[in-house]
Amino acid sequence: MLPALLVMALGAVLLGAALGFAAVKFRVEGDPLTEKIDAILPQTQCGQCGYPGCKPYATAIAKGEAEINQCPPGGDEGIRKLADLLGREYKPLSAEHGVEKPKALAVIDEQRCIGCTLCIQACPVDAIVGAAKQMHTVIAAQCTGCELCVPPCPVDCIAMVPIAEDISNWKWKYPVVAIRPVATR
Amino acid sequence: MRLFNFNGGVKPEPHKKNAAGLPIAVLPAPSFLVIPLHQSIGGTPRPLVNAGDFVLKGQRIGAGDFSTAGEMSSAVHASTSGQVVAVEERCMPHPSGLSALCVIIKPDGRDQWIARQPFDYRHHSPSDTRAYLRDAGIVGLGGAVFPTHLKISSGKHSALDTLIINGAECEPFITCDDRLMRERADAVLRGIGILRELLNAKQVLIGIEDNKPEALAAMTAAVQSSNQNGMAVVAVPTRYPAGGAKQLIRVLTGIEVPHGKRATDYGVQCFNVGTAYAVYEAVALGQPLISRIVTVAGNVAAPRNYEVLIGTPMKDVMAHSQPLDDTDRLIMGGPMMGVTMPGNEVPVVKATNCILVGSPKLFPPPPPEMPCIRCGECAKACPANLQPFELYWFSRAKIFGKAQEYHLFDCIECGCCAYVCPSNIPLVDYYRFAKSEIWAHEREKESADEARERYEFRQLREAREQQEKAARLAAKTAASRAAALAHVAESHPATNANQSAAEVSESASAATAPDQAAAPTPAELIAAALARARVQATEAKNTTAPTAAQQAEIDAIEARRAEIRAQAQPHLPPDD
Amino acid sequence: MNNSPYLHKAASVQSVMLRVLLALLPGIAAYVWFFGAAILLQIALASLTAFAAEAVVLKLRGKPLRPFLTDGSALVTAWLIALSFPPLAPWWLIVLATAIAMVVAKHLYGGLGQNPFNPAMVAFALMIIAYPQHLSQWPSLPAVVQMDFAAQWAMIFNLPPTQTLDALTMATPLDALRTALHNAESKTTIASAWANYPAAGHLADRGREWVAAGYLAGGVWLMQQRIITWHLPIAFIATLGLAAGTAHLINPAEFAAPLFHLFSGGAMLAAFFIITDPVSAATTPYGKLIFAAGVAFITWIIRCFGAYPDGIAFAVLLMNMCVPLIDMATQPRVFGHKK
Amino acid sequence: MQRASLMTSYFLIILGAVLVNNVVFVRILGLCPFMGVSKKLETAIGMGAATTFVLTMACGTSYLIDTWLLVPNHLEYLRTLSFIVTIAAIVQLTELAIQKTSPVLHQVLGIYLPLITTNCAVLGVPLLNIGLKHNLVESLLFGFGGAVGFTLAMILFAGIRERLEGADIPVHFRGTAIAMITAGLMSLAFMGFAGLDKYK
Repeated sequence: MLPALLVMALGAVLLGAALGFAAVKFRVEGDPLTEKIDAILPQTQCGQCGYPGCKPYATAIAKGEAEINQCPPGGDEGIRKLADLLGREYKPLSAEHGVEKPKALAVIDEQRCIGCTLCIQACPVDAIVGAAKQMHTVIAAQCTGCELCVPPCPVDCIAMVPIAEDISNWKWKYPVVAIRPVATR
Repeated sequence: MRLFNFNGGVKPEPHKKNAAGLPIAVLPAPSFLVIPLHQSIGGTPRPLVNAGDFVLKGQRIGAGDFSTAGEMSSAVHASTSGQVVAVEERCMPHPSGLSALCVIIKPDGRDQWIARQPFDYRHHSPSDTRAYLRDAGIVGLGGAVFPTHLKISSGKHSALDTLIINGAECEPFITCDDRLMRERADAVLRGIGILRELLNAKQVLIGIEDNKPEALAAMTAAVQSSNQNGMAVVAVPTRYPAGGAKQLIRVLTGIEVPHGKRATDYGVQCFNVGTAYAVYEAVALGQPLISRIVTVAGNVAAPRNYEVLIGTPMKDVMAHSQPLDDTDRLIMGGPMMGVTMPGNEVPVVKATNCILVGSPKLFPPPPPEMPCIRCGECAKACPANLQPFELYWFSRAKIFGKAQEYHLFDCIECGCCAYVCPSNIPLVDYYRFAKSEIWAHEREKESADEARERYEFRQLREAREQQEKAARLAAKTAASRAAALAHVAESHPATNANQSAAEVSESASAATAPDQAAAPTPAELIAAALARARVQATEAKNTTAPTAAQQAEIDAIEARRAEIRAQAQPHLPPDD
Repeated sequence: MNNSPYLHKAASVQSVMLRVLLALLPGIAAYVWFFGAAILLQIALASLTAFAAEAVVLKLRGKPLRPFLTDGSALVTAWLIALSFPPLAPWWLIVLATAIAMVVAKHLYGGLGQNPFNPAMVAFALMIIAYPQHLSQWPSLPAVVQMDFAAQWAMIFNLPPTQTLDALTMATPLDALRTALHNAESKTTIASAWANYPAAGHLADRGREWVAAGYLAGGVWLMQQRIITWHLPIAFIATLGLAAGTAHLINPAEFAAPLFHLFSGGAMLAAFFIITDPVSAATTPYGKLIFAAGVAFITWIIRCFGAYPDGIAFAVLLMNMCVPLIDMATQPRVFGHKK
Repeated sequence: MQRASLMTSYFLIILGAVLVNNVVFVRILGLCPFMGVSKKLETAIGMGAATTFVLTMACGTSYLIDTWLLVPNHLEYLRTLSFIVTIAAIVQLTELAIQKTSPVLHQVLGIYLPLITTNCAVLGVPLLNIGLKHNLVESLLFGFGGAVGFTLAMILFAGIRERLEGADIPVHFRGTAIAMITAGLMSLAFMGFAGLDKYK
């Protein structure tokens, strides 16, 4: 019995020493993974994931604190990409964080706007211009469609308008597979 | 001369005889012209006219915002004189069937030109020449409508080895370049001469497929009579897509221009014969691009080439060729790369080289799509030497990253793969789908990157504002303390002159004393500052000749000051 | 409404498959000539099973029956299975093999065009491991010649008067040589073993060498028809010939001649019909050369050193596994790109 | 002549471990990482490399522990236990090193990296070594060969799986089901190598 204990103890000491040395030698600083996750997130900064922005959510995913299915704007595809990057199992978008919607832009009804600047303060990407008591306008090209400006507006003059299809953003459709049986009606 | 080869290619039935046999007919102006503002690659020009305006033939009606991003864009012009009826959205000759902004002109029948003046490019700087071509609306007329002024940008600093003029016209049914070369070879050649001078090209090769002997003969004769050195007409083997710019460059020079690279970087540049003709008209005659030659062929009784004003609705053009009864569609371009039009009201644009009238008999719907059996016929036919079945495999499954790894974007959508596919797979449709999805992703990525930047900037700004606010607060606290100190000094005035001021500051200090840390009001700050100034003045007076009593008093004051300072010290911010 | 191109060459999967079947006919004719009509029965059994299995799976998957049953791909698989099995094998063996090929190897992967493994070879490999005794019993030529079709029929369906197969069969030349060489006590050489072999022909097994010649003729016609490219068959034949030839030159006592290898077993069938299955083979020009050379070399290794009489099925499956990597590594240079 | 036959036997050990008795396809060991980390070629190669390192090291150290520590002290009954401890330590070392050098690979390998510890191939091959009475060199070669066989299996499998991602597989067979079937067919193909290492 004694030799067995001795052998195991010896092994434990030696291996422990080796591991301790390695832990010091290979210490990892920073987390390059967060960047990679952040690059996949849609940067709407909408906070629907429960974090105050895309970067904090990315950090939470990297730490393993957050699920990958909490980002409605990123949608199904975003989840798949995250699953791919992290080697995690794909799971459908979590309903409590919202639903995937077609991308929309905030549009301010300029007749009703009272110039309160509340939406300007709410916009995470500074896409609304205007000054106090002056009418505000959304810079369409910079609006991420996060909807954060909608609730603060005291006169409800901000509407989310889905982006219309025009020739510059028109997409070729998936070819219809003629091989499937035609559905009987 | 040694010709080079490109991989693959196909030899579909040419169907060119009938239309090529008749001379070009010039069509009169229709009852309405619909001129889209966006007719070239690049940004959309903004309209320069309003409804109700009268315009002359050749008058500029749309121009890009050239000061900024509009450099890519090209101008559009009124094709005839008349009244602008409306500037509104109209259905575009585009597979989407979507609308875009068009200028609708009701011709007045007078066909009155603007003042036309030849452009002496020899006495203008290259940038002026480019601006002239841009304003004349010259774009590539082979179908890609790439603005011509952007292709001559290398200009005079570096000489070009080879200027290639594309008269190959490899697509079935299309004969507009063939007729142009046969009938207007001299004008085309003068256009080529202008392009050659602008580009400073050492040699010019005019590539024409060998199934157009008349065009070859006409161009050869024109070249001989022009006495230009280093210019040759070359018959290239008839094989689709020999008329693709990259393929023609490869056939004539052996140079392969990769996707996304400029041909000039490889010492070559390629223009269509129609473009050369348009350059001639613009430079030598002062006429902007307002018409082009269009082949009407396919399911029509009398296929023919017409010179058509830009903006003429397609139905007016095809009516001259008498479409047959079973016509079911209109195709802009040829049968290999053309696009089905959303209707026959759409106008002829600068890209319209052919109006192909289709019928179920002429272009029968392909048999049902079968799965790909990886037979490799498509790879044998692909002129870009791609593996189309791999691109299909990944595009179909929406694995776009892999499709890009297999060089999806080197695909020129020539249609050879789908033409030979024994499984009748609409391969090109899958590539178009994958490409537009990838582009959409890239747009999203770009806007996401921009949003990230702006979000980070905002956070930085908020942090800075907070810091500044804290700093301001600290400064104010310090100021109020200074004021408090000042008033302590003043509470023991040295002279009577300070009495009233001291009283003022005393009352002020009474107000501030209970809460020293609180920010003082502006009025208090001003009062304190005044008091400080007075104290300084008195101190200055005192120091010149202080009496013993005064000195004692000053010492006492200094001592009390020191005491107060000592008391106040712990409360002061460290940077004070 | 479809999009461009609006023109299509008249070509179809069906015509490709039918021409492959046509090209098999010379070999089948030689087969019938030497070994009787039993093979036709096996081909019929395999074809029927293939159609039935395909129809059932298509039905289950909710796919249309007509285009897939008429495309001819099931027939090609069925014929290849029948031709690679012993002609007097019991009926259930061929039925089971064909059903497995169609259902497991083909349709579980999504059907036509999607299977990474050659279905016929999956069936063969599975059967030779599960029923080695049935797949190693090839009828000897002298015995078969004496049998009429009724006897062959009875044999396949195991009807009375039941004959024991052992009486009719003998080892194939590949087997005979291996057994002789592995028998450590008798100091046999290839030459002496071959001299004792009762059905020795000009190059290989009498009769079967002519079947192989028939396959060769059909294969050459396929190449002329541009159904298959030269890469696969030529690389296969060259590699097998080279490997066997080199070994034969070094040690003729233990290694058989290259022509013997090429005309024995399923070599010719493999060269023109099995490894040329485009779905499971490599597709790039260089990839095809590597693929075919790999199959040939592994075949030769297994024939000379392994435990199975013929290594073609295993070699094909092993190289099928490598196809994605081969294709990835041998992508041709894209227009305008540097390699 | 002595040397030549030694080389032959070494060659046959490696050949046997890589092909004939492939760890995954013939011995059916290490299926957890084989199924789990073979979705992408890149991670399969990473996993293969990590396992190769660990397995070779494990074979060497376990041989030394067995010959110098366990057998002299008649502690053979501690074999499995001590081997597992050793392997666990080697895996930890590898993990730390990978985390430092390739964080993405580390993240992608995820749980499978520490799971090399419980990869039965990593324990199985050292135990087989003892059973086959290999000496140190043979143990190392056998371990290396087994690991190369594992890596080979991983890479081939990943290649096929990447392609299968685009296939129109029946819904019920997508994912692990078809992967298992594929693994079975690959195993079938590897049976063709039977007998190669017995050839004299």
